[in-house]
Amino acid sequence: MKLHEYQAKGVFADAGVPVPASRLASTVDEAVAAADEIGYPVAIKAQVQVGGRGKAGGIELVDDAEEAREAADAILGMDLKGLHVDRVLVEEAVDFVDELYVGVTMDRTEGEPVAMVSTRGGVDIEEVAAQDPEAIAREHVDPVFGMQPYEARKAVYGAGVDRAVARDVSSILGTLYDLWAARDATELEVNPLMVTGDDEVIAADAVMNIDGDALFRQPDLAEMEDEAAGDDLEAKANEYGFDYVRLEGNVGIIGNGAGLVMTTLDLVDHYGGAPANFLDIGGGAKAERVTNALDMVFSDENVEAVVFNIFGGITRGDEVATGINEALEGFDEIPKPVVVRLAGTNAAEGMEILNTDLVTVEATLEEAVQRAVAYAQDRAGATTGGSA
Amino acid sequence: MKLHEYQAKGVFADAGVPVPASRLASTVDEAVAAADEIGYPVAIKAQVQVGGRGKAGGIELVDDAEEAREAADAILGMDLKGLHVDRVLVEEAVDFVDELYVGVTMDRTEGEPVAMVSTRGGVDIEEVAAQDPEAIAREHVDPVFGMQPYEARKAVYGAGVDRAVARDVSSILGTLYDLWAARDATELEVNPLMVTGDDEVIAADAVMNIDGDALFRQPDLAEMEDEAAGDDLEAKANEYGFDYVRLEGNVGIIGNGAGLVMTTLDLVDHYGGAPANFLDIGGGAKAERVTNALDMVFSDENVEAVVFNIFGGITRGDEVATGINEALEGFDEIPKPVVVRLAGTNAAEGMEILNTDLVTVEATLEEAVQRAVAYAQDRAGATTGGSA
Amino acid sequence: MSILVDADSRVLVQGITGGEGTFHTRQMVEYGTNVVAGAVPGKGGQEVDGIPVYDTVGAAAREEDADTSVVFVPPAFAADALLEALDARLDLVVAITEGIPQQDMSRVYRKLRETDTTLIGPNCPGVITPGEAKLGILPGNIFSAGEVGLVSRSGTLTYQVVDNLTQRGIGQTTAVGIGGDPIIGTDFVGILERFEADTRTKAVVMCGEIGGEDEEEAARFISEYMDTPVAGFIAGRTAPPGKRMGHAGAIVSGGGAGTAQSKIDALNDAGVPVGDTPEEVVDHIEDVL
Amino acid sequence: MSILVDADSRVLVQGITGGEGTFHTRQMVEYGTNVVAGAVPGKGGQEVDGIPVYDTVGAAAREEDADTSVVFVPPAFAADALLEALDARLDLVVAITEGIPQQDMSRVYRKLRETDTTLIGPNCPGVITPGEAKLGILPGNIFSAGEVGLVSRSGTLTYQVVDNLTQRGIGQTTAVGIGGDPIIGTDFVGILERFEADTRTKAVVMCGEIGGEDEEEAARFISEYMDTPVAGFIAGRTAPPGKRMGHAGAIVSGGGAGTAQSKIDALNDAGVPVGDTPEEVVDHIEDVL
Repeated sequence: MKLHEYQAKGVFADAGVPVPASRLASTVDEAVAAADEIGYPVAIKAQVQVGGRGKAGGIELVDDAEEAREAADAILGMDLKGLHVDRVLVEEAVDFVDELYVGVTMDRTEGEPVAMVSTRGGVDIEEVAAQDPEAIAREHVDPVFGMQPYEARKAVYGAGVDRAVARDVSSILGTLYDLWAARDATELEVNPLMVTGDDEVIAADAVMNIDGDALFRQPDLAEMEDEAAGDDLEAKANEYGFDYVRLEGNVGIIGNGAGLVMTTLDLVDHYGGAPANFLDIGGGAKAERVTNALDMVFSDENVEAVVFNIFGGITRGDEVATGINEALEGFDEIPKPVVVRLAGTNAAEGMEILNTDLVTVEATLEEAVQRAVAYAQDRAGATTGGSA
Repeated sequence: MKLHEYQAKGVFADAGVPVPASRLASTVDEAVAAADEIGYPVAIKAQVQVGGRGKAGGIELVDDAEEAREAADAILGMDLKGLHVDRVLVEEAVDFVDELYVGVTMDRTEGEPVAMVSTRGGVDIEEVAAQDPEAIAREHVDPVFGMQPYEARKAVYGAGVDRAVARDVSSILGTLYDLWAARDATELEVNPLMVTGDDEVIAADAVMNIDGDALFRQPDLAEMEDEAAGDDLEAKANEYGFDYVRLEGNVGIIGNGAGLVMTTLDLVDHYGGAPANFLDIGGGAKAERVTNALDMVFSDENVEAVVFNIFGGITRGDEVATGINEALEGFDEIPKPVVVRLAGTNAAEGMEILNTDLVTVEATLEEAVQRAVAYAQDRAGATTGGSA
Repeated sequence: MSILVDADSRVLVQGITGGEGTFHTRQMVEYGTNVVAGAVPGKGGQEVDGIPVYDTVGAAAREEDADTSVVFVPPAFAADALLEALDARLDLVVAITEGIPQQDMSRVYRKLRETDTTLIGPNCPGVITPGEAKLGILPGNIFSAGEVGLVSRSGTLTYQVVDNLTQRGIGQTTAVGIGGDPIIGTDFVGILERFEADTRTKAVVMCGEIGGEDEEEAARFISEYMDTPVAGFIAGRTAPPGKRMGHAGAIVSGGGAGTAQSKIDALNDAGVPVGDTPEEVVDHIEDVL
Repeated sequence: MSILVDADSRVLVQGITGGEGTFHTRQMVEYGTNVVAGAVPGKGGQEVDGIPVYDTVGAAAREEDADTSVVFVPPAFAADALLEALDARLDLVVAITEGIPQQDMSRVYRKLRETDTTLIGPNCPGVITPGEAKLGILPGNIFSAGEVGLVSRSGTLTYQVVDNLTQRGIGQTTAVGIGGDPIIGTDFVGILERFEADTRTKAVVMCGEIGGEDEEEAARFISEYMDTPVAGFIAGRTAPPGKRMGHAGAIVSGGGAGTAQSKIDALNDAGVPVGDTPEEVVDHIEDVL
């Protein structure tokens, strides 16, 4: 779960990390009032979960109220890489002489956290990592000890941070690590960490991703989750408790188990179709979950056909079939064609229950995917044809 | 630094460990009022730092106000193993069906903490350990991980604690460990941890020793330190920052370095004398510290003679000599004879400075000790003679 | 011979009295697994289908001489259960639990490295040696004894591939679901080296997915140390960067690390054919048997 | 040959810019110790008497090829300094600092056991190989080169005994103060086994004191593994139970563990004569040389 910039900065500031003065605004008037209060120049920053906001026009630096009004008006309501901007952060513009990068992430190969510091802040750190790996000092941290002060210093001095601010940067890195550990973060970074002419350091941006599996013990962050979800359908998936990712294609996909669902997506692509989503109903799903899953996929207006692929282990074919019947029997007309493939536990019982008037049944994964791709292409072609 | 029972119970209660209702009282009237408020029966417990208070008459169980008055009157002001009782804890008497022992201490051989649980609570646990070591379940704890819930359960079930209370006892043990770690304790125990007929558990006594070297980061506990010091002279030593232990003999001892001071004590004993104290002025002591040390030892009315033994490493003989001169030159008459032995760094310079009219100088440790013992015996004899 | 588990393994179940624990213990016993004990704090002295339950893993292991544990403990308590299993010095621990916080697993992993215990999972379907014993939640009926080892990060994808194998008459020596989390006890290499050492295993199917670098490491290992032929499958070719595809571990980073293509390339470079579909993987295996 | 330190040791000083650090660095250099670097966060680039200072131990060790560190960092920051030294994989770390909280040392000790570094101290006077090099605060002038190894939990008691030895014409191979804290890096056994292996050391003086069980373990070691004769001294015969005699480690528990008598008995049983006075210890050494 990724926090918005303003949320992450709130968490950082509460922990004592210096951040610029800022206020959240959801109307142009609010934005101008906030800018007036903070004092110019200010930055007006779209609060959406996409990378490269600046390049895409989601961040503007303004010098007076008039410019603030113009910028807020332009940014609020804009569509940024598919996401609607409904809030901006109005933030004090910081005069800086240097931009650093500091971050903490999980090194999954080592099974332990790694802290990173670089004097090449303010740019895409992934690019720095790819082109000049030496420019990033990395320090692995024993997750049980937690980051020791010497480790923070090692990373900071190792990265070549100026001695005048090294002590403060080390201390901020220590605080960030402690936050990372205490708040069940998976990734946390400040880029840039700005250095001012007076050797002050200040977090000009803030990224914080939280481990979704740990939200049960981070109730305040869990409350931020709905707000952070970028898309209406993704918000709905949160509500239903599905692992769901929305994509650009038109073949809706429902399955059980992450690997099998991914494989179904890949096969859709392999057979010339385009997946509309990833939707894992999880292990042991009951009829209601199946109904909810179909509801989700039908709600996606891009979807032209659905493939429902279940290999039962703890999930039972009869439960799945019941759920499909319940979902579809409520419609006068099935909104989009559904192809079903059932295998594994109680697949035979499921096949007996399944109302085959409402769905197309296929025996294998490959056949089911090909059929759904064909349906989607037909319908898309028909739509195009109709409008032509 | 050992907390008083009432202090330790306060710390435990703040952490969520159940303790009986209690109030501290320093007069008989206060004690009776506290007892009336808590409700009878209550225990009236002397708040002094000695073991075996109960056997020595420092704890009384009373059933009504009259008995409370009598007991408070008897205990307040009593002399318990050399310590004056000036406060009592008036505490709800708990009906129990079982007495357990739980404790956490540092296993110095392993360099890590060990938790202990026994169903043989309410008696001297050292005796249980000596006679029936199997009756105590021990669980070493990785100091970096901290005590894990399973470790607490392992100790509690391993000790044979009744399943009806095992969960609560495990949870209390976990809390005690966390306290031990967070409050820089060296030792912490509840003996007995009482089990009531309703399967409630309650800490009927509380012991908590704090690492003196960690008091700098435990400011609230450090404030309790003066109050916890048992003896006026020990309180004075705290103030001066000396390592000081008061003993029963009449030869005052001042030296630098724990091992050498202990050796000086042992030699006093070896040559037929009795040491009055252990006093380490530490490394690199300046003149003022030397003066304070002499003041401390002179203040002990049991002292008949003083041996001052310095082997200079970072401590300089000239500083020591200056301090001795300053301390003694203030007196019209030297209160007690002082024997000085100076060796090591700047010993020769010290000897030149030292006002040998005021002290007796000896070249070796053995000679200095023998001389001081002889002085003490003479003066003790003279006193005895005078009063005969 | 088989890897990790056989009919002689003495198995204890942590969380045996919970719904899932009881259900799958029955399934395991039915399959022939030698389940000798359960461990649930506070439930010591009870029995589940005649299997004695103990309050601690230590007592269960000691009294019933267990060497293997299967963990069905809910995620909030699972790390403690795993540490308890490590403390009891079992040979093998299989963690079925899904949804253990990453930082909990990071600490468990730290402890694991100080022990001689093999941990499989978490968030895995378990381990099965067909015809002998199964640990976990795998549906026993789709497996058949034979000569192909299988290792996978995913549960249902494993079933899919095993089903394809079995339908084509190709049996399995042992199948191992290593789990879909970012931090797992045993990675591909840990299983591949066991298959390589196992004389009964004539070929190996390895099912990877996006995220992390486990498949790339496996490719290096295969190229350097393995004679046994391996066929691969990688799920997640169509996954966009930055989105978690169900498994906590199945995520392509914003920087592009962990893509399916990088894994497929690495395996191909190591001489491992990678199927575009599960059926193609079985074709590759048929070719080498 | 000598144990732990000699004229070739490349020494860095943590806390070199502090008062104590600077003073004792000068003393060490004067004695002949090869001090090659200092490490103090934020002071990198400075020099102390021409010795270059670095911000981190890692940089100091790397740039100046140091293998040994002497730590003069104040107690509140000392554990961090020691962990930094361990992280830099030095061969030997000598911690002079007195007053490090026990729980800090417990965590350092935990890390120490995962490394190959030898830690002496904390709360110790240091290590000296007379005529070659000294690490720490020992007054060099009382030592003389010779054939007796000395190991002690106490600083000034060491000086006392060394003075007695030197005055009687008996020189030392190496003298080691292992420190007076309850948790120390290297115990008596760790030093005794080095003396036993050192061909130049013909006899050993071991100065123990009350508290803990180190002396008892040393007695077992001597009896089982040592041919080199050992003479002992135990301080604290007159210490009452429950009172800390200066050193945090010098305390007889309420239950009577850690008494001088138990240690003297254990040493006597191992064939080690224990002197009643320092002079008697020297008598014993004279007897065996």
